[in-house]
Amino acid sequence: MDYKGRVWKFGDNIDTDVIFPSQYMLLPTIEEMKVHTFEPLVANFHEKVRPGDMILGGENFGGGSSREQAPSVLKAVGITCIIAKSFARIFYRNAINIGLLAIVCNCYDEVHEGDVLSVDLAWQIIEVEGSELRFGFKSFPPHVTQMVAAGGLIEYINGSGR
Amino acid sequence: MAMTLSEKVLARAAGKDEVTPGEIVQTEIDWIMTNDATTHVSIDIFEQKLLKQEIKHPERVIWVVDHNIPAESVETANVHRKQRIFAGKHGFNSHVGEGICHQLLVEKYVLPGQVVIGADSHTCSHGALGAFATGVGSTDLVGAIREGSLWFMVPATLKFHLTGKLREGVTTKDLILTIIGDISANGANYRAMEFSGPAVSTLSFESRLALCNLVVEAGGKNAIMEADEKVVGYLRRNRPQGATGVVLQGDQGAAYEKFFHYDLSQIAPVVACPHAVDNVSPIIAVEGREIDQVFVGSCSNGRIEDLRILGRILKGNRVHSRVRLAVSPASTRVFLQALEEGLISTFLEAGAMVLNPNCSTCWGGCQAVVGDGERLLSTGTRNFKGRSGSALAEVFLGSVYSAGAAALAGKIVNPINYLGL
Amino acid sequence: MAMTLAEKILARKALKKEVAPGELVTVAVDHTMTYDLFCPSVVEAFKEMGFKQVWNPNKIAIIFDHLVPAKNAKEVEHFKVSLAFARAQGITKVHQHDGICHQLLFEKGYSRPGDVILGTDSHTVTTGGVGAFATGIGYTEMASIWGTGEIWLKVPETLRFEIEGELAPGVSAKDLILKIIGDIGHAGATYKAMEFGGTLIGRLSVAQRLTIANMSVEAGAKAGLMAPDEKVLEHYRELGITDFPMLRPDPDAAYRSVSRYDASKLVPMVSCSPAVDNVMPLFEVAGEEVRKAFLGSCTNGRLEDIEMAASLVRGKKIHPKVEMIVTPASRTIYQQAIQSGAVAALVEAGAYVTVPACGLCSGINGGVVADGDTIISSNNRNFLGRMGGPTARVILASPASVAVSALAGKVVDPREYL
Amino acid sequence: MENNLTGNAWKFGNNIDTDIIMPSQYLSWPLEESYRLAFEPLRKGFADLVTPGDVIVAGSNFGSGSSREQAAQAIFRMGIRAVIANSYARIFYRNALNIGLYAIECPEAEAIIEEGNRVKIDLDRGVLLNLSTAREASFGPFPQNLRKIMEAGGLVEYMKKRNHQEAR
Repeated sequence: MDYKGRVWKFGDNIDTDVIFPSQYMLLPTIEEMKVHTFEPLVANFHEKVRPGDMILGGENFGGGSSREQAPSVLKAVGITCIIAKSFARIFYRNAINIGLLAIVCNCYDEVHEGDVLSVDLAWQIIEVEGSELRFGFKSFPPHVTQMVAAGGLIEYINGSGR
Repeated sequence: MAMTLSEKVLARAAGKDEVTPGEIVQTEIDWIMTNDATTHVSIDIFEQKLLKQEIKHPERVIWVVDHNIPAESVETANVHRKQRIFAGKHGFNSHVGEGICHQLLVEKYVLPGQVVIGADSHTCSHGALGAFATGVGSTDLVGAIREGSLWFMVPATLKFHLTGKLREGVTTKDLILTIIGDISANGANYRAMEFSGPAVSTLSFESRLALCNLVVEAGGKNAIMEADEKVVGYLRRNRPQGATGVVLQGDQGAAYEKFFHYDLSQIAPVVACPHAVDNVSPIIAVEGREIDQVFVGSCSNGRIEDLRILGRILKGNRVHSRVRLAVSPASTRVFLQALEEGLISTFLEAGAMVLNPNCSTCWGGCQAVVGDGERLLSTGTRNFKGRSGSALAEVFLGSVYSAGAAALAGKIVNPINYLGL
Repeated sequence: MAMTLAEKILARKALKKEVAPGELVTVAVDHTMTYDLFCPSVVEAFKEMGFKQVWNPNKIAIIFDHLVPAKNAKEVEHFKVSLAFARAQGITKVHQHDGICHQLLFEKGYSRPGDVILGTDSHTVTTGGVGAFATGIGYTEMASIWGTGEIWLKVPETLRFEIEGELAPGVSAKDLILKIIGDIGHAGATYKAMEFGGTLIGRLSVAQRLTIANMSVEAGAKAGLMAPDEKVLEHYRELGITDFPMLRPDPDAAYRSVSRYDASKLVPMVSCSPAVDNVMPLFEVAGEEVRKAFLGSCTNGRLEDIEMAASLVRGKKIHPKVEMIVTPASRTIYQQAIQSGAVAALVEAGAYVTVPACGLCSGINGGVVADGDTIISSNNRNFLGRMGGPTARVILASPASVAVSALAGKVVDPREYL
Repeated sequence: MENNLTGNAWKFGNNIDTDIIMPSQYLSWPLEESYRLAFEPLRKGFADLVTPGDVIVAGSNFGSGSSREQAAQAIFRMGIRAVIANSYARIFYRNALNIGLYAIECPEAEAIIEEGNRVKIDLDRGVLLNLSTAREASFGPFPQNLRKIMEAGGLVEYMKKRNHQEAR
């Protein structure tokens, strides 16, 4: 499967409180929560983002709490893929579990905000539109690949016949 | 093959003779904890997406309302109600307003050798009991309550060899902050952090919980310590049947990814400066900064031992006029113990706000938050931008000694000098 | 001419020999109170009006209680603006987290018998229980008092309530005032003063008198008054305050009406959403499931309320389906309730104690009620949406009724638990 | 003082309390945000329906409950110029006039005005005229001391003028 989208670039250690602040976590639904995505950093991010956009982060993207609201609101505002130098463990797992692609790739320094990337999952390649730049990334562990293919953990459980 | 303590716990739970780092194992889960910050998200996943809506072991699921209690809005109240109905329908263990989830699990549930997950990153605290405990998201939680088991990648272990003894006025909060500052916010990403060495026996059980509590701030998957007599003694005193679990030890010659050595006598008071937990600095480097609020509480430092220290500092003194001091005991049990020892009265006399047991300022979603331009010294777990209220506030994390001293001084001070320790 | 208590106070403050109902008088204000929620609005209006200095910084109390402990940064702004103004104006009667304004007006002696007290809160009527003419106003009007020290008031007609007899065990002043509000209706005393007398009032503790005065506004009253007596004197003596007159209504004063009650016949009463005058004997709703129980507020968050509840739950367990919240009305009360063992009894039974403040009664924090849930509560209002969602049901009752209902998980009569 | 007000009527019942007009949850919000949520428990989105100049016609005990001036302020901010009710809770009445919102006590109004009717208020003569049905009702004059405040445009303006004069 291929993904194509415009890049929002962030720094290192983008923590879960910045992605989604505590005070909105008890709002009833993800739809009501999503308007507060990245609120401490980018005002009205949910209005500025376009479906299919991607996020590029530095080291330790998603550090901090285990709140699945963080990847869930990103998915809800239309983000399809997060590429980072490294991810915090729980965030990574949460993202994959809900079918939001989280890719570890060393393209950070050469990709800029607004660039359009194409992600080719099968061949593990990221290309920057309008340039010759190409970056590879490691495949997912086999266990994770099954889940990514199913579209997330629940879909995987539903499809497993258990 | 020789295994680390984390590997041994996971191997036992997975029914395997041995496991190695990087291996994926499916293990039974002894306790599954979910709290009011995220349970509604899990309920929606469970009810809207899961085809076969069953719960394998409802008696192993613990639902705790600790983040937004007392409810501060209609939305929150309605979310609590939705969670309550779900927990009631499925027969979960329910705890509303009794304290912070991680403290309740220590007081009532977790035993050495068990595997515990919680939809909260500070679930790693229970490593102090010799359990494998880690935080998960809402979807993993749904998978686990549905299946009774979950997959884990066996983590490689970083071993922290502890020697010496902490001097008075320095706590395991200073130690773990120092470690996080040294190895950085993702220095232990995907890794187990094991604390061992001769110094461990000098640390109280409670101070070990504080140590293990913060490993996630270095990205750690779990913390782990061998359960010794102090842990077993605590369990004998506090659990109805005196159950003490399965006490496991790491093998001689087990493979560790990396060794670190800390001489506890060399640890000095430190604070984590805004806006990252690994932005650690000796407290003397930030001395003199004025403080608007001090918070003592949280799953990190809201236990009786912490309240006793605060009580000694506040006894006979008044909180500085500039400072709001908020104190939140970690649980009802802690509150009652503090009440009996006269600590709650001491706090009230000194001018503190005594909050009901809950996550409070550390979480910032419900009560006792800070405003624009304010500065907070907190014994809590995180100092991210906006974490404890305004995104324009500064949050410093420190020990209860540092917090108590700042509450009296109205500014950050070195507690050792200020308190004459 | 013979005068009611309200008329006597207003005449004295207007420097007149006598006043009559309907007359407009300009009076010097003895003390004002404003709190966190509205203080910034008062400050803004004060400045807009062109005032530079408050008329008397010693007669202004600024009390943080509605927003304590603050739930968001916006609320903290209220503290900051209020503190900055107080500092600039030399106002020292500032309480940041010492309890509910009305309790502190009484506890700290800011409101004394015979005083005219204005507060930016409708329950300012509370200290009528010690014989002050105390009433609520809006923040714009408070700004003008801060500037001038005076206010015009229309002398109200007075409704007299003569209450004889003794309350049965398990029945309290809260049941009495609920009964009266039910009888005269939510607007039964609009623009009027309610004056309470008779042998029962003398027997009641000062705390219970404050409860009655507190809720007089729920019948629309401008003030709810009782003549001070030795018990009241004793409280002020302990504070070192003796310079106030012991005013009493004249025996032949002209009342709009006089109502008589035999307190010994009173049973536990409740008031059910959506109106405070929707009052009935508790047995009418007995057995109704409750999910929350709230003990607190300027109505019933005082020491004897907490001790009454503690005596009923001591050694027992709150029903597992019930969340019981105890919010002492002040720091001092919290400390006293610890000393007396009441806090331990309540918490051991399964309740939790929050910071002394308005808490749930304000609806801003403190345990807001979900749609579809029912709460039994010791506070003063049960309006639609005040303490929870539009379909949350609020049953107002006495501290004793709240405590036993929390044990049972449903509304029950406290007399069965004595 | 303006002598006439004309606007369309919005009808409410008895005992419209201050928690309905301005729920506690929004009291710490700036008025510019909170007024949009006025009457939320009863009529969500009411502020969006109001056209400047409209009037509220209600039953007895309008504005009962708390002293929150935001209740009167929010009604005024959304463009309502006058409330006509059988009776008022006293603090609301005082607050309304202090900020320049006409609070008119007229027990007959409820019977002669339906929602959506166009209403003319003649303040000098103390007469309400339902322009849609040509029915009339009268109301009493405001107390003298309040007229001074209302003529100044509210208590803030009144005090401003007074302080300004004193300064000269």
